[in-house]
Amino acid sequence: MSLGNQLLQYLFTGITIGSIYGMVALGFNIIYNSTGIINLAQGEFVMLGGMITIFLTTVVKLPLFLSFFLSVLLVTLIGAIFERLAIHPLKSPSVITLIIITIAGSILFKGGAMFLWGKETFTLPSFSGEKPIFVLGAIILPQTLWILGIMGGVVLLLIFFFSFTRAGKAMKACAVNRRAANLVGINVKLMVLFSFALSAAIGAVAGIIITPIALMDYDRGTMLAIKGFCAAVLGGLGSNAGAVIAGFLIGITESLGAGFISSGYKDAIALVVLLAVLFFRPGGILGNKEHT
Amino acid sequence: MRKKMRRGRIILGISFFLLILARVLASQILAGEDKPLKPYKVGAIFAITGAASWLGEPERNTVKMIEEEINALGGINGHPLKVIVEDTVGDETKAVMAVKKLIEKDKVLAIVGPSRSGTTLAVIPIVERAKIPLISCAAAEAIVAPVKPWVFKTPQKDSDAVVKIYEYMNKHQISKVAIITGTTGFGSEGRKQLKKLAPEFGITIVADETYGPKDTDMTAQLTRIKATDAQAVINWSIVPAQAIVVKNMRQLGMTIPLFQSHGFGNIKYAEMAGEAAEGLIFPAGRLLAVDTLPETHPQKEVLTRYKERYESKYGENVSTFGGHAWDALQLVILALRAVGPDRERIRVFIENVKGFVGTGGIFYYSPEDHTGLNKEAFEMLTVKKGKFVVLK
Amino acid sequence: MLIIRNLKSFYGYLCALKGVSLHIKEGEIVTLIGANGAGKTTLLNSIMGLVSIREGEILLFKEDITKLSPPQIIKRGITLVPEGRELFAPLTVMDNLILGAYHRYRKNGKARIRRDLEVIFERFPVLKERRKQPAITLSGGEQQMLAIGRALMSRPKILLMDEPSTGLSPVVRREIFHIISELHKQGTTILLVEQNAKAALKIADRGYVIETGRIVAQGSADDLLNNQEVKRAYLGKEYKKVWE
Amino acid sequence: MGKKNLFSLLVLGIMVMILPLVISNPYYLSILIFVGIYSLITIGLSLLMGYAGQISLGQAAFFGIGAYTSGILSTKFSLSPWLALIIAIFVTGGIAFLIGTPALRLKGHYLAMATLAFGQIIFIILNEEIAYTGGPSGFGQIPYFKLGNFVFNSDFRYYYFVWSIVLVVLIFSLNLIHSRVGRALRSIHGSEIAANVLGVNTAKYKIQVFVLSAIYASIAGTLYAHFVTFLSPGTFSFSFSIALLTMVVIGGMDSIWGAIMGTALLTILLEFLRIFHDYDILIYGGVLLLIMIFLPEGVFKGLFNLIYKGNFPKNRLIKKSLESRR
Amino acid sequence: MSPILEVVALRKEFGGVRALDGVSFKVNQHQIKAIIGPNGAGKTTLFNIISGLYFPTSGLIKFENREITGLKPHLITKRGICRTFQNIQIFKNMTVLENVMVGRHCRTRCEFLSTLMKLKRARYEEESILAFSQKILSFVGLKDRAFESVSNLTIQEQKLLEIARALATEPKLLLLDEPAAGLSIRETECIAELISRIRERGITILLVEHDMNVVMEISDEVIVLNSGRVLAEGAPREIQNNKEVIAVYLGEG
Repeated sequence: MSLGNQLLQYLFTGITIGSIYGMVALGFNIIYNSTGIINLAQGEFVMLGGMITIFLTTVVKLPLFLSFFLSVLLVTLIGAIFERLAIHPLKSPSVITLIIITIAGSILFKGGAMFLWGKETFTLPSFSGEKPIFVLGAIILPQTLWILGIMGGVVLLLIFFFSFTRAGKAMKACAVNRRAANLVGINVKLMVLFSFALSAAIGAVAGIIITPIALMDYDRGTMLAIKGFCAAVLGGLGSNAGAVIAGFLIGITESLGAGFISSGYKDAIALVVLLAVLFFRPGGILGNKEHT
Repeated sequence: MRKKMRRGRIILGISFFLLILARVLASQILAGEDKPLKPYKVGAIFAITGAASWLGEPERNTVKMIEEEINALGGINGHPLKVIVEDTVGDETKAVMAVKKLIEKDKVLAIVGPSRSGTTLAVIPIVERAKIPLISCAAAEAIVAPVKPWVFKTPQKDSDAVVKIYEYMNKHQISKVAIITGTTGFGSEGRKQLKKLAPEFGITIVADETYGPKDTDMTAQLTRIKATDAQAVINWSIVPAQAIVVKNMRQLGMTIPLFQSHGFGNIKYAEMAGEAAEGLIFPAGRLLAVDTLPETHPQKEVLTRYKERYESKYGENVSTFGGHAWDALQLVILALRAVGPDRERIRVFIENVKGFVGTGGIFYYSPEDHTGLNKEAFEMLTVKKGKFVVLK
Repeated sequence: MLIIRNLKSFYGYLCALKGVSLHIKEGEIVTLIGANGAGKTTLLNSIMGLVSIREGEILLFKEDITKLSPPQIIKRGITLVPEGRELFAPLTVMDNLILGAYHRYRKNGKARIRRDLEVIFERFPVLKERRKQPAITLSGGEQQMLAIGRALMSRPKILLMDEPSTGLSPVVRREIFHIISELHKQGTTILLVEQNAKAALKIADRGYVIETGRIVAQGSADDLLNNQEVKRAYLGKEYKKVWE
Repeated sequence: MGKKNLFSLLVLGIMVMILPLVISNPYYLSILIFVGIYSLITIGLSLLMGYAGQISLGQAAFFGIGAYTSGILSTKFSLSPWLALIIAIFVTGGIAFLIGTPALRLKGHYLAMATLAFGQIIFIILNEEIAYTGGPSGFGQIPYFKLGNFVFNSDFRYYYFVWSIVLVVLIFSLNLIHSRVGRALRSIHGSEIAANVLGVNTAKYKIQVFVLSAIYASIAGTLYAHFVTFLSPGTFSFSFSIALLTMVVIGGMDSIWGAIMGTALLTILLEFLRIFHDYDILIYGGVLLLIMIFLPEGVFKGLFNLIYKGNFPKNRLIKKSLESRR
Repeated sequence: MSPILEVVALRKEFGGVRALDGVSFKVNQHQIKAIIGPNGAGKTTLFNIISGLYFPTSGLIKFENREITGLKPHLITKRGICRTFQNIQIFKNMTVLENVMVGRHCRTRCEFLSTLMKLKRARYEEESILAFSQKILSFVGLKDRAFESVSNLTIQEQKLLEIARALATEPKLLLLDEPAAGLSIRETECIAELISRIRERGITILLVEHDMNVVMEISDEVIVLNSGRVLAEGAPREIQNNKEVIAVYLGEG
């Protein structure tokens, strides 16, 4: 295998991993924008998406297509319920309180998932076969294409939602200026609910599409949340474009790090990059400084 | 020569069995319809929840099953068996607390477990000080090397698994291998043994990669291996993520043979890896391929019994890990039957067990060897049509 | 149409209303003047439901709206042009205006809103010119126009304005006041809060003077213009010298 | 320090003295030892979060650095644990200074992320540097603390050893709070800008308290290492950082006493939950969630307020007593 | 009289928006100087730059003939400048007395180690801080509220506390940002009286205020700022009669 081929392979691998991080980061952003909350239970939405789909396809024996939508719907509902029960009753909570609450939520989700489906690791069949596609001597899995495609779709949908629909604009308005949003008659609390539902849905989608390549178990959320959080911060909290770009960046750094430096330290390399960016450009790559 | 040994073992095993049978019967008769005697308390600590829960779950299930069965049969010499199970969450601190609880609060006679090597090493100083027999279900050699008086283990030795693989490689003229290991206790212990024993077998390790237990893609590491002239890959890990390695390797179009460790001993892993798992080779206890084992094999009966009972009770496949717990608890029960509730005598009894037929192999303990198994406990298995079969 | 009785409310710890009563009749333009920190903004925020009210009541067309949330109050026809304009800065002018009509979509449909949009653009041609620009790129005066436009998009029965002339140059300021009186002429009921007392009283029908959370004077605009109490409360003892 | 604090100290001191005589079971004692060890970390965290208003999601890393440094030095280089303790303090303090200097310029979620990332990096290093740390399987045979011929090898002895250190640290920390430096820290929490214009070098104090909290964690780490005598990276993971954070928050962030009580509550609760086996994770998550929703100021202060809310026309008095208790 | 503070051609831009556009003025020793101007004229920005919270885009600030431009806020305080805030910034997590004691920070020295172990030095210093702070509290008239939580204070008391806290730093120049905002007439008079008393102690005062009453009554000189420029400067009486000022500040109608 030539160096060029290897490099290309690392790049593809990085993009595959990165797109997962990017999706998780998008979920973080949506909630952050409308509430200023970092929802550390975001990883659990991803896990739930994967686990519910597995449950629907293998136990209930629904077709994949149907279970996909059904589980996204269910997770969306869970996200909304979580907001109603845990976030809604709070009055002017501090950042630390919010961090702990979402962590408590994630422990609960994790516990529930463990309870319902046990501790084993599951997988889903790839959406369209497992036969790799060769590009210039490197391989891409069909599932990677699915991930990229669906992520692209989600990003496009988000762009459409936020710039062309009334609800999307209202949500964006909440993000920009909550007071003013209140003043034009937008029900900010309802928008918070929507944002939780929406980011749960995105998390669920991410969880479903990565399961065929990354497997899924009840305990997988935390690590995904950390990586997604990394991407969100690196991209500048609140910036969706930043989240996707930072996701790819982390993914590619990891895969190049694993390829050329040390597979044991690959996560550390990504984290060091993150620290460097935080220290020298505190708002993230695309964020602005005011956020800090 | 080998045949002779086997025959010897069979005889030993059978005689042992008869001995137990006799004792059971005797105790039954002796116990009669008297009031129930004080229960024998045995502690069990497994990683029932947490990241290593796939180990602890079958182990817990197994000991609970044995407890039920024994008590249904009237207990040990008339004493009911009480197994007190504690969860370590795979965490050292929790394991220490759990062991202390078992020793100081529950006053158990012996402890089975923990599931993980790390937690076992953490609790060794405590059991050594408290003088409680501990039969670990974790694999690392450091647990019994150097030998500690009170500590035993039931899983086969890592080094034996490595030897099995290397012998196979020697036979098939493979001399350059790439190793890829998980960054858990099991993985890093395996890595140590792989590197240590390679020169003895004239094998060079041309690539040495690792991956985390929660990694989602190992293509990068495998790409690096692909760029070398390795003739085979050894994947040494116990976490589910090893199934991804199997898949990724095939996806990358790598055709060189893949060897797995005995940590692959769960049919679910093979299912997760799907078609990619076909043809991979790994050393394992015979539990996994019990169906393809000849009827004459001394372990056949024990294995079939355990497998059938477990699978009918819990509706899931047996794994070797549950088997380790089976062996450990059966050893304790054996000792209790023989010597009664005395910790020191239990220890001495286990230390001198010879020819105990367990799921992991036939155990021969001695004051110098607290593992009780050698490489013969392993069989080389392969995956055929999604099933584990003995490699011919 | 709007009656406020004995309103008491607390806003953080800085400003408080200590029992404010006032009323506004239909078609009127009423101004509320007072020094910085007298409680003007708190009063407006209390009407809008942004501040929790301890005591007293607010009646709109005899309906008690004291306990309603801001969106509900807006639905009933009160809109605020907030101090500092509070635009959705990165959103376009068009989006800002459309969001102004947020609560009317379900009731009135897109066509009505489009028509209203045309009306706004007619009144503020400059906004039509810049409808695709982000709000933040507008000049101060244009931003104020946008803020007023956005408020008008909700078709308010009463328009509350909080210091619309703040931070603007004299020329633009005059223009804004002109717009306000134009709006009034077309029949909009307005409650105007201003620091710029003279200018506010000039276009108002009636006025209230508020000082440290209490109404200290009220009357017709002309009366207030000549009222010593106003001058004292608002601009200090030496005010007279400056005034003349 | 105030009478209330002196009184509380006295009560705690007597309780610490007497408890082992009442419950001599080594199992319960070892739970209390862990409460003591964790209290050291949470006291530091409470200084950092409750008093100076900075967050750290990487405190387990300092705990780990302390544990590993002294563990490795005393095992592989046969240093006396006492010397190892001192060296570990300096190593941890140095690392905290290096990471804190740039990190504490960040605020809120960004600071949280930076400390989290730091913690993960340390975790990875502990896993990877097998030659020293033993990698994921860890290493054991760490010697006990010794004082002449007196070896701290029983739970009973170690209990007194740990808790006397906790009491000393507690007294130090109470001294600190009610001093010029303590006020400076609290002023940063109250309003960083105002603190700054009142002449408080906020950057310096943030770093100092960060280093101090790291040193407390390091001492705790050393105590852990020479008690359990075995170390592996799993103990020092992200989830432990979170557990520490939770202890502090549950006890009530803005009080050192709260930190100790939260630590005791959570450590004992988790042990108690053993009975529930598989359900414990659900109960734990649920309890945490409920506490944060209904008693965000911490269990003790929150319950206090809940009970007296409304019943006391002048709850000023209570506020005052709470105020002076800090 | 020599100027204690000298501001030369100060400019500050925020992303292209000019908040201050070449502001120059001097403050003489023992003076009370007031800065007035409509909202958004740049008064608070000016304060923020003098107290070191913002960096100026260009320009120079001299205090007692030494340049202090760009110094860190806590060093500026140490030199002898302290300020209050328009939107009260008291430390809500402390008692009244403790708030003032924070003010003593820059005049005391004990650091981590000595306070941790409560050395003799620290104890001695703590006593001196306590004594000084109580003196200041009685100076502003908050003595009997010393041990209360600040959330029990009225707005006026909170403002007094902020001034007391600033006084505890022993400033030579005190910057007051709208000390009378939100106060009643009686309370305002009380504050004005306090400001005069502070001046009597030899402290120079620079004041931003909307209440003309206060401004005209107590200040020696007035600067009018408008859109980041000095519009006029002079004695109160001159300013009151300045046509431009009347137009800009009170509304040209």
